[in-house]
Amino acid sequence: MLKIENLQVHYDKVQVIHDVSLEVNEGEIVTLIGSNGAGKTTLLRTISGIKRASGGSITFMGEPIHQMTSHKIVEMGIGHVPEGRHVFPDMSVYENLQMGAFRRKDSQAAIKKDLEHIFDLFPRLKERSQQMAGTMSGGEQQMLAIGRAIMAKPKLFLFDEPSLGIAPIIVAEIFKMIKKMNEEGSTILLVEQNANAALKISDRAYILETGKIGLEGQSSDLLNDDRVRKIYLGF
Amino acid sequence: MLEVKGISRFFKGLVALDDVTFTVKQGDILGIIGPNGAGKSTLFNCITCFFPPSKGEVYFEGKKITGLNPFQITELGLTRTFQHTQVFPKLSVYENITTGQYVMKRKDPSRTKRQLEQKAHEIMEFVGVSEYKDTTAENLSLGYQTRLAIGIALATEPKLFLLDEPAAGMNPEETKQLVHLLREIRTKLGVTIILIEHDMKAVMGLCDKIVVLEYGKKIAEGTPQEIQENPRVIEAYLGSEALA
Amino acid sequence: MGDQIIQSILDGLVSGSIYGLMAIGFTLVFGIMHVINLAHGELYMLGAFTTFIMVGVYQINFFVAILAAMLIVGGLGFLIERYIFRPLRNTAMLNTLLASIGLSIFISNLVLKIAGTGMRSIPTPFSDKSFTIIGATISTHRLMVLLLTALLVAVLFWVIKFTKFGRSLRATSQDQDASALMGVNINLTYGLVFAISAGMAAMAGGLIGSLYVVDPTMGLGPGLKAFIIVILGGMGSVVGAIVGAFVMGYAETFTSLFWAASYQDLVGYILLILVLLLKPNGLFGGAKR
Amino acid sequence: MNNNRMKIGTIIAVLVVLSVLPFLLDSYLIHILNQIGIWVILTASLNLMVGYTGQLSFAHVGLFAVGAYTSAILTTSAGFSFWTSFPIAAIVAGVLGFIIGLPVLRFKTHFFAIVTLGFGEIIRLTIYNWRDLTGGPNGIYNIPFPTNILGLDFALREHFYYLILISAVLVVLFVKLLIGSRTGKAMIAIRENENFALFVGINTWKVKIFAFTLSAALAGFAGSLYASYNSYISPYSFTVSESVSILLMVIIGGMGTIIGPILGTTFLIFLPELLRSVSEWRMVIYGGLLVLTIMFMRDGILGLIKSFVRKKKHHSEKNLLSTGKEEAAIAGSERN
Repeated sequence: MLKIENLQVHYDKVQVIHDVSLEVNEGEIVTLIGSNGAGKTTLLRTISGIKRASGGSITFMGEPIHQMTSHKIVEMGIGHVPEGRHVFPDMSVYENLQMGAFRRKDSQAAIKKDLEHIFDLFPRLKERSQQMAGTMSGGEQQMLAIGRAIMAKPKLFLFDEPSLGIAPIIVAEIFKMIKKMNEEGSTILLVEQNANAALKISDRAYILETGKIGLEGQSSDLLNDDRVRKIYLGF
Repeated sequence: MLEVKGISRFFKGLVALDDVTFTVKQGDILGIIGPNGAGKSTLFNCITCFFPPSKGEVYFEGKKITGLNPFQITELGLTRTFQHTQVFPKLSVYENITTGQYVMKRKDPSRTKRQLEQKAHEIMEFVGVSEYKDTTAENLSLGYQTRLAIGIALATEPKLFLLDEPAAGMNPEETKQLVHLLREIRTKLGVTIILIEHDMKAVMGLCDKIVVLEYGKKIAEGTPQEIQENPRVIEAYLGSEALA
Repeated sequence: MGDQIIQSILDGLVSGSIYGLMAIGFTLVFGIMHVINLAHGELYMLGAFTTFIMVGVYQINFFVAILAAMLIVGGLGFLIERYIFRPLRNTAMLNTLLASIGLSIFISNLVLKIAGTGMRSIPTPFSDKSFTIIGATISTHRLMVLLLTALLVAVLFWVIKFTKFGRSLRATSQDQDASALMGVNINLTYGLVFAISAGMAAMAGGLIGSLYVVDPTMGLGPGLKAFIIVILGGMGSVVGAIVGAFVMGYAETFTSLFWAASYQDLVGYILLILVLLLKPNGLFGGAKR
Repeated sequence: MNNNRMKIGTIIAVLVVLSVLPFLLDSYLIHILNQIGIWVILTASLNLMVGYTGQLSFAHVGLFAVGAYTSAILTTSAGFSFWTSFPIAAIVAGVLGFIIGLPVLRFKTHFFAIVTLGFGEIIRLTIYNWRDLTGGPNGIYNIPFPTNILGLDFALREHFYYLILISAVLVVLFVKLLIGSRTGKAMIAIRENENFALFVGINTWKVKIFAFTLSAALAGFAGSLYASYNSYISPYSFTVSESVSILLMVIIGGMGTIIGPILGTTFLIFLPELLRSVSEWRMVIYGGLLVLTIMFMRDGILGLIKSFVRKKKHHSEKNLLSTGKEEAAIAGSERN
């Protein structure tokens, strides 16, 4: 479904992604783990077209997308839940969710129906539908960010560090949510620093080490692999 | 040489640093590590008086420095580099180093111009940028810019030197050379070093002591050996399995 | 004196609403694209000239002419964004500031060269009838200006608050990256915002040109004032811009009432400096950004 | 060494040529040169702020006006001679610069720009409104020429020329020496990287206020010359348009260099004179040039020349250093 080949990305003089190749097949949860500054977020931003690649290719559903603008990529069916949530702080929960459906061309009624669906998934969002998103807790914002991405009905979800800065209990809830979305047919590329949690819910994993793929394999195998710790901690 | 006593820092109700205390011995290399958003840079900014802590105090060689201005602590012998290598971009490498010597007139007025020039050349030699002496700093590669930034800081002749992620964006070979350079700064110049760094191999190989932060709190402190065996640290990095 | 005060309150209302029209456009551009457009006053002047040419020379209906001026100047704004500000995006903010100053000098002097300094006035279809409200008079003309401004601001608020496009504007001003991830076409949005801002300035120009005179240097003062008002109200805040506009309008009106008309222009700058010293984020600027 | 000697030789040659010009050129050209000389002082002072300290000031035309008015009022109403009012004008402008600088230098980038613009306008509007002192919109007439010294009669353009030439040379030399000094280095460090400047021990606040005060005094000095040379001043000579003009002179020549503003000033004053047909379009051209300079030529004329020379000279050196763009290009070409 998503195929990245020999990707190179630079910020000014600094190359942050070196020759990365990876693949996500339909129906999978693939996780990309790695320590701070390994280039995980950059990789996702490049897939979404916010950042331009300086080399290599990204293909989605058989079409090259690395030259496309981000709004085209959204239309192609990639939904990105960014690191740090990035909800629209001065808009209500309801409006944030409406923004999620920005590119959809179907009827208001259909969108309305999906909104109700999000509220079923996250009852807490329903309670707060008129509250400004910026005033909510980190965990609630994370749910909103996920709900907002679902509103676009993407074929592939990109999750960027959904556990970052969120209370452990909520993190567990969010991971359960991601798993459930996958079971209901969504394809997911999950970027995480919390390696153990991410490996537990994913099918396959890539480990990014300073901009290169250091290790890849079945998540269940990697979970007990000492090399993962080596890459993270250097010992 | 440096005592950090109960430093806290709040931003609009958020706690970026929560009661962090540690000390640094003369001649040590101390590493500060921790996951994203743990408050490492905030800690640096509080120590170097870039902004004041909301609570707590910092003592340098027994003297309280909290509340001073950065240019004053430079005179006392404490300086730093910034994340993403900051130099003076439009100046030549040599001019960058001599700008670093600005404080020398106040620190040691007896030094002649000749001696300072001599010293600037020694520093360029030491950090390995001599051959690019006349090159504009912005045209250097990232690795050399970092070396230059270190050179500028050394030109202030610090006793304590704080580095914020010097190896960011470097390839393994450059990182190795950087580690070597930092070791030399300690052994040959006798400068005490505190660094924030993500590259664990570099940190573990280089530091005498490590402080680990998570969510603004100090969760561990000890030798690299102790840190590697600390389950709390491993959990902070790899996450607990219990969550999923 | 009492009558004079009431008269001044009415006058301040008219000038405040025109300033508001200018300042909202200015603050939209800043809030969404982080561009300080000091050529905003020149777009206002161009709006006045376009209206003047259509009404005075081609005898087109006044309202149609204003609408056409908004479209023409709006289109020009779109092009300016595309060919001057877009290439400068992601460079230092001072670059866009300087470019806009250059543009302002360029446009005003170009018009000055072509049209000369003669004072022109836009003929309007309004009768000379005036209304008297508790001792103060307001002409039909001024009343129309007031109503038209209120109408436009109301429409704009409605668009921003309730339409999908308005939602995308607010989203882009709050978080550009996240908006891109929702599929908002950032380049197009920027162009449209600039066009709207230019169109509003053009309408303000057409209305003021019909009240007073049209001349090539008329934009300089209001352009700078729009900036000052936006700083007063808090950069990027639409409500702040409206409040700032009335603060400015009344400060000026009362200065000329109690002191002298020639000191009127000083007031804005003194207000600016006071506000910046006492409340650097402006009256309505939160701690955001 | 050889290079240095050539430089000094060129400067001496230029100075010799400049000092014999009154014998060679007609009175009108001398008048233009005189204007250039006065503006060179003003742009040198602005360059100190914009080019070297990196703070975009729009207050300089206002401070220039303060110098001009101080000198004009002292010589007309108070009966001072030019030679006493000349330094007083610089001091008054400097003190005012210091007072304005205290609040203003807290601001950065665009806020600094707009607040200085505000102060510049306040100065102009005060002059415009304070009729008793400044004559309001009518300005001040019959400002006396400097009294004769050394056998020079300053009523003659050709003689005034030497006063302006010497002043301009001294001011430029002063700026050059300042920039070479420790304080000058601190100013440049602030422009390059204000945060890091703090950590090499620079009291950035003190240096900035010093630079602003000094640069204000130089602007006042230029104003004093301007008033005396033109013998008439009015608020219309000190508008925002003038602020933009001097800024353009600094930027188009190449800010942060000694020669740049001199080149820029000469170029922009000569341009409309050389092409008579365009002289009426002066401000249109200035405005357009400012936009084009910002978009395509941020280092000014000097930067253009330098990059041209560098391309020819340092062909081999460039390969040693990898810049970001090249790395990106390499990374890209490996794939395609």
